Amino acid sequence: MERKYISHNSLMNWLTQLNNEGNQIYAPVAKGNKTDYKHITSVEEISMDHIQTTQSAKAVAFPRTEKLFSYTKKNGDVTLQNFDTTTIPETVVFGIHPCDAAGFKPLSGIFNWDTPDLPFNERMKRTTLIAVSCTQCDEFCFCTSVNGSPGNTTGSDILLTPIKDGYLAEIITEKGKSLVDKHSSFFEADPNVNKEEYLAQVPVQFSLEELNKKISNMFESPVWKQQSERCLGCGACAYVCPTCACFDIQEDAHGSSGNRLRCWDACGFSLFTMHTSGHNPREMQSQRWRQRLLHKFSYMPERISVRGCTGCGRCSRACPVDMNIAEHLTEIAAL
Amino acid sequence: MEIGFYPGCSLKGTSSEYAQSTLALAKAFDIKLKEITDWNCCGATAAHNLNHELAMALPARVLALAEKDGMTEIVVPCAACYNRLTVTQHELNQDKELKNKVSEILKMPLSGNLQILNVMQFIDKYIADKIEEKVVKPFDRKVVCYYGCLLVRPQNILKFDRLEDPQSMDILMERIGANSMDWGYKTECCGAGFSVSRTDIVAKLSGKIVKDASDRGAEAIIVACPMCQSNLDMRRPQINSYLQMNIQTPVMYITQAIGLAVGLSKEEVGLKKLFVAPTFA
Amino acid sequence: MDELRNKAKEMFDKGEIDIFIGYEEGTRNPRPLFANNADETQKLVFNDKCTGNLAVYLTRKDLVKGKKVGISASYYALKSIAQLFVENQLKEENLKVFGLSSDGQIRTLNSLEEIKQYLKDTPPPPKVEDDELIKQIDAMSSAERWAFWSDELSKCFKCYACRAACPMCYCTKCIVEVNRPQWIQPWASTLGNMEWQINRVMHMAGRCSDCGSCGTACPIGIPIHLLTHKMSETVKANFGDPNDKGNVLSTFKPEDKESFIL
Amino acid sequence: MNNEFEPKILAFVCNWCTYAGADLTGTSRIKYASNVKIVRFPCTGRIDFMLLLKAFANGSDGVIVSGCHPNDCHYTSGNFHARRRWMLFRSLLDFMGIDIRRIQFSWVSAAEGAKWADIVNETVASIRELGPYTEYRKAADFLADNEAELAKEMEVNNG
Amino acid sequence: MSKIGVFVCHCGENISATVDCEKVAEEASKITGVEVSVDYKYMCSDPGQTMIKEAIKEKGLTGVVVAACSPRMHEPTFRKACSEAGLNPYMCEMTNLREHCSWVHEKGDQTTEKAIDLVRMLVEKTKLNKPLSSIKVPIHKKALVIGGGIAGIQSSLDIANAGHQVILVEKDPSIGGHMSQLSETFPTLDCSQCILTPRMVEVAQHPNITLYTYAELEKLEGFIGNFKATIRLKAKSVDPKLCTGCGVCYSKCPTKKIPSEFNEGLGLRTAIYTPFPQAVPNKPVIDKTNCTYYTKGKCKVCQKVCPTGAIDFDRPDEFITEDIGAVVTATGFNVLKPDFFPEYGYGKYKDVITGLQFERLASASGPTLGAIRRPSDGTEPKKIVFIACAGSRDPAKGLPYCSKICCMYTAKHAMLYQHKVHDGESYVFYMDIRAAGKNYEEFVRRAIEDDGVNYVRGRVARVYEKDGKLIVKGVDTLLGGKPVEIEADMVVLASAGVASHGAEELAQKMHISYDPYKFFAEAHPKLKPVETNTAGIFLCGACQAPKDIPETVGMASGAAAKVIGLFSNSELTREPVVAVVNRIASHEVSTCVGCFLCETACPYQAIVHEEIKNRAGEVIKTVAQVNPGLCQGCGTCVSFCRSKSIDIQGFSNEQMYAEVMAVLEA
Repeated sequence: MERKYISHNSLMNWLTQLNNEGNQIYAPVAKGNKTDYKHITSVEEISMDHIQTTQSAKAVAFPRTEKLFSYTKKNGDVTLQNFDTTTIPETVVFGIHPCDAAGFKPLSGIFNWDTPDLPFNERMKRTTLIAVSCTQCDEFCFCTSVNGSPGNTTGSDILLTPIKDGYLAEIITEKGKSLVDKHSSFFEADPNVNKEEYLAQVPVQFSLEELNKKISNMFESPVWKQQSERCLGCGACAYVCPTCACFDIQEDAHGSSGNRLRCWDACGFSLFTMHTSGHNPREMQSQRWRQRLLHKFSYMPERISVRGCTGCGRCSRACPVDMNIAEHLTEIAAL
Repeated sequence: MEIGFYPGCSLKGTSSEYAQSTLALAKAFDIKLKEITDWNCCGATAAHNLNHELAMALPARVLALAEKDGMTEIVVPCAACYNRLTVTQHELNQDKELKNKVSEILKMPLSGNLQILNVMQFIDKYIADKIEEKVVKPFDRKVVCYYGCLLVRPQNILKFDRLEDPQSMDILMERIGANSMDWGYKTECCGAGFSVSRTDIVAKLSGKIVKDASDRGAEAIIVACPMCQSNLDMRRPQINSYLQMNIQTPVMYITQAIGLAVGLSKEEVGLKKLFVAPTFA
Repeated sequence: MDELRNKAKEMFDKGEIDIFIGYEEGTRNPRPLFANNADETQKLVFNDKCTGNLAVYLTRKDLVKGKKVGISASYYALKSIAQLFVENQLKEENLKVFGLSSDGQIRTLNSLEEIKQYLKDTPPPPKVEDDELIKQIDAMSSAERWAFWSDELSKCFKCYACRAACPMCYCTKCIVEVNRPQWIQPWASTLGNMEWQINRVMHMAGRCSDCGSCGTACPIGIPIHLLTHKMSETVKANFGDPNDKGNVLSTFKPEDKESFIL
Repeated sequence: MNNEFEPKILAFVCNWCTYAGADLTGTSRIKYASNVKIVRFPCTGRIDFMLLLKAFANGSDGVIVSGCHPNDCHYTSGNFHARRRWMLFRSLLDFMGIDIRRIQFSWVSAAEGAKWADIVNETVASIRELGPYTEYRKAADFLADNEAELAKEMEVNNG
Repeated sequence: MSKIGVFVCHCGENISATVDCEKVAEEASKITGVEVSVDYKYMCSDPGQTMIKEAIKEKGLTGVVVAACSPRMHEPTFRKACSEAGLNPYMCEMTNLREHCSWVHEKGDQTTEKAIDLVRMLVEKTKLNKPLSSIKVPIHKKALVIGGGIAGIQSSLDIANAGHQVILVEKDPSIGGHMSQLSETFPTLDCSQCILTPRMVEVAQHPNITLYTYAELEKLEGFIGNFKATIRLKAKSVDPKLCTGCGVCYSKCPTKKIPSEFNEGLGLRTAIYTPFPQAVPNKPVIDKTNCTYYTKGKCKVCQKVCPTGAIDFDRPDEFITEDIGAVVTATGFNVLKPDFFPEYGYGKYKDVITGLQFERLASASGPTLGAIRRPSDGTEPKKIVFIACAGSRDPAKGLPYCSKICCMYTAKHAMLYQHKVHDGESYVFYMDIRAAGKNYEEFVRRAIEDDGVNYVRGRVARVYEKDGKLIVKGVDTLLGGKPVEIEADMVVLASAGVASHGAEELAQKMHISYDPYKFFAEAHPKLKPVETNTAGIFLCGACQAPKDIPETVGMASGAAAKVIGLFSNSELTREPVVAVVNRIASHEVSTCVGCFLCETACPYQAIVHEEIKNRAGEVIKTVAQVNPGLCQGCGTCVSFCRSKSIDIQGFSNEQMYAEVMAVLEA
């Protein structure tokens, strides 16, 4: 892994350059008291004062609504227009935090679990992630409890850590390297700093080991019901989560033509598992809450060897009734 | 207590005794009637025949001024003024567009929430409760109450008293000791519209009223409208010459009658201003 | 605070309730608490920061079915509770309600009648900020309003937190889940999002307590509570306060006044 | 062929008054613009507000809603319910910037054949003036065809 | 997969003159799901219908769209044709190419395009049609008639004579109503009681009529053919089974000074009384509010004198419940309350009376035995004024309507007066004389020309007393608005007819609508004058609006005919266009959450509560259910339901949605 230095000005110029070369740049933009990723046209729009964006960056590769194919019917024949990969633009995502970048790994695990998912993989192929280490955190952050850290490099193509007037740049992947190499003039030599000194201190809230030990065997535990009592059953947590990948397939039909759409769905919804027969295997909110936690902390590690949580804390912040996930996990780990 | 007061032109001129007695009566019951600042003509009789917006704007200005003065309630003794102000407020509240337009013309805001009281309503609300205990000189006379046309019409808007057989004055007069008699001319026309232009018609119309009152032995005709009063009182010589009689039944404002009953002096209620002087007071 | 804890505890001790729905201290703000026994009532708090509308839990069968329920309710929650009674969703004998007066006193409301009386006597908390925003939007041109709302609503990703947080959204199958016909596009997209909000607000007409929980719940911060607030104001301006029977759209007056029907 | 914009208008009418009124327009041979297509409902009370939006989303430039005059409803009160619904719906749409000039509400009785023709002609004229309702359609045409559109959507998605 | 047949009609040239019907048929054939599409000169003709029937059979059509004239004209025709060919009639729809297209547009491509669109819309709708079967409702063949005036009597007799059971409920102690109070009747001047009493007796003796007097409807539940009526039998305090009607009781009753209702207060009665000598049933009741025993606890004179021991002071009100198939409402009217006319001095001056009081004065059975006398001093009035429209046609007083009968009875009164007081002078103040009816105008002319009644066209402003005379101040508009003053001895007010007391309450009990004046509303002002908006409840007589005897009797027979018609079938068949609450297998068997706001929206009370139970019999949830007998299919509930749990057959959500969306495909 290569280490370099880039000053703030150079960084902005570099991004401008990338934009001019036809890359789509997504970066955090503040509006009101919320900050979220936005397709920017000028680096002026970028804002890095936030602790966490409201949403994760997963929509870059897994849009909330995506057309998989379209069709036309004529005189009894059906013509299909397949997903067109050629129109996907080269994309650079700037300013995601390590916990967000780490989320692309479980996402990728899910989308390649059985049949590789063409739209997801094609979008990932064309996307470069330039992450920025965290220098601040809040009470919802718990990356350190799930083996992450404010300076974790997993998932990022390039990780920038703010130091003095510029950044320590860690070039992690080939994709990152080629982006840097193309514009090497913006970069300077390794500043030789201790990265840890510049990072936020995120306290460890629970023992992952204890959690892992317990969670797989507590399907029948009464804790789910007790924890989920106040859960309202909305999809806010899933939609802001960097690793949640559930989707629904919908038909956008217009008479004799139409589109097949993939759109976000959430296991918290009561109808998520509703059968046509009327039977619902996850009838109660407690069952859906259990599903959410077990999926992330038991099923995913078992099946695709990756945990479905990066400790970003977005779900806790987004929850209308303060379903603080770290608090709940702590409770389970301490059982 | 302080309540708004709109005298209108009559009470400042021909019927100043109506104003005088109303104010004196209020004062006797510890109520201050405060004149609306910079009030103007209510537009009665003429305006609504000429221009609807003007007919609305004139009274609306009065209402707006009262609101500006911080008043929530105003007393309007003149029946014509009372009629115009009430009808205007009602109509503007019904038609928001017109209300906005008028408000724009006036360049003044207009909420339309003013309580507009005529003298009977005012007395009912603030005085009636204490009236019996305050009566020192019962008005033990045979009287007829004459309501005229404007006080109760249009009934669906004014919502005051019964249209064809109003009772409010009769009830008040009975309460101060009078014998208020049944008669036939309570709401007949006095000819007010012709009070200047065709006094012969006034004499004829008012004549019938005065004659029936006199026939029944009334010692006074009680009124609550300056036009009624002046037609029945000031025009008495013409009436008498038309009737070929000499009827000397006085025409008193109800505020004068009540005023006397609660112990106000003749001067305080302006009795002197009546053309046909009451013999009993 | 002790007062509420004591009252709730007493009710448990006397067997008057099986569950108490209240607030406890949360990560940043108070959050819902379900006390199932006398001990758990000692976590209860009730103050002016307790703004979430707890009435939303009263229609949650898995929580309250067959139970006698105590609840601490904000002004708006009381309004919701009154409406839920109108809509046959609550049984009077199963509910004990506590309200917080403006002076911080806790009031016991023993019957629907008392709740209604309380609501009649108590002016709704002012909504200065919302009223100001609505005034700004009203002042816009139609095209500006369209731009504003289509921009705001284009952000919606349809997590339905607005629906979940609303006490009046207790349908087991929401119209967005009806697919024969597909009234509303179920995927997130500008128009589908607008259609969803239009439906939500129309369904709230005359039922909404105007608590604003929908807007507070929105993780993206779309000011959808302005829509319901505006609707509440419109309903009030046109039809006055609701009566006991039915709601504003299920009843009518022959003299209802409009100016747009030719 | 002239190039003048021909608005597409749907009319939602009740069976008992306006549908019959439009029948009378026909039997009286009164001519009106052919831009309007009538959808028959049992009663104005039956007309779902969503159908109005669907009409716009699917290419209508205007909508006429018409039923029995107050007190004349075949079902005694359907039109009263409808009137309340339209009062609130209309003000909500206006608040959201949806062009309410494109929705014409009217009461047309079975005897008002001429009024029906007038309503149609006036509505067609005013919608022609307003032009096609592209704003609404554009919002409806999400994911129309290409990746650029999706990118735009993603942008607002994340904005 | 749908197989739709499209049949485009030329209607001679009515459609084809402006619409290219061949092109319409051709374009329609391209629509997915259309199996056959043809055009023909006259679809409604026999060969046209045969074409449709054959296509159904040969092609196995699942739906038919006939593009022709208005469905309001020929929908039944084509549905019947489909039915004959074995297709469910409700799978057939019509689209209106004639009234809504060819007749209102010029010939041209645009018109043809529109026709194609109209067909497409209906094809898309028809694809979603479902076979429906008409609704059958059983009928209880027993009628309830409310009100025992001439309307109720006539209706009861007609229904009973057709062989059906009738329950007649009258709130007073006797049937007879207002007609029994009248002296003579216009325009023939025959005696009212002479023609009425035989009918009253017939009612009492009819084997098919059960008469409940002194009784009122307490509650009415159910729907057409299946009502359940609860009737309150007010305690008469006299056992009708024991009472022989001898009359000793009321001759001995010490409380004698009660104003008689029957005589409109001009005569007196006792506390135990029969309202009038010819009463049916002719058995007394005790008026509890005036009886000394009930008010002061002692007396019981009647009990002592009764030879059969029929007096029973302690009997409470009883309630009976009857299953009823139809209801005839014949509750009649009242005259305006006296205090309505302060300006006419009614109530203040004894000699100002109402028309109904004049009837009692003029009646041979009345308090003066038919002599016209002033109530004040018993003298014969020599000058009498009749004021027509006393209250009627007076928007300022809130009664803008015409009471219809006053012109005629006022003429009758003036005539009777002149016949009885030969040297008397009579005046009638009127606005217009409305004498439209057989021999009516002639009757009025007789009053004016033969009997010398002075008709003055103008209103009376005021009546007041002076020197023992009633001064009537009015105006004669035919003399240019000249004021008129008449010194009269008596004034008779033709008081407006108003809805009977309690009409509103009764209407609410029966769920029928009423107008702003509380008169019951007919279902259609022209074509359904005796029906109400609630199926199975009919109207007759003055409860609908003031009307005279012949009209009342005609309407009563009309209502009876409707009941008899209804009872001629054992089941009732109704169009299946009704609302249905879904009970699909999900969400505990219905998506309805039971908010019951639809219940308050439904104009027909067709929404009932249904409890869904599990196998153990426990109630899982309570949901709405539509009573198809009551639902009239307006669909207000459908568009109102938030979760779309209620839908209407024939105009379902899917159908209407498809129809709207179909336009897009153009």
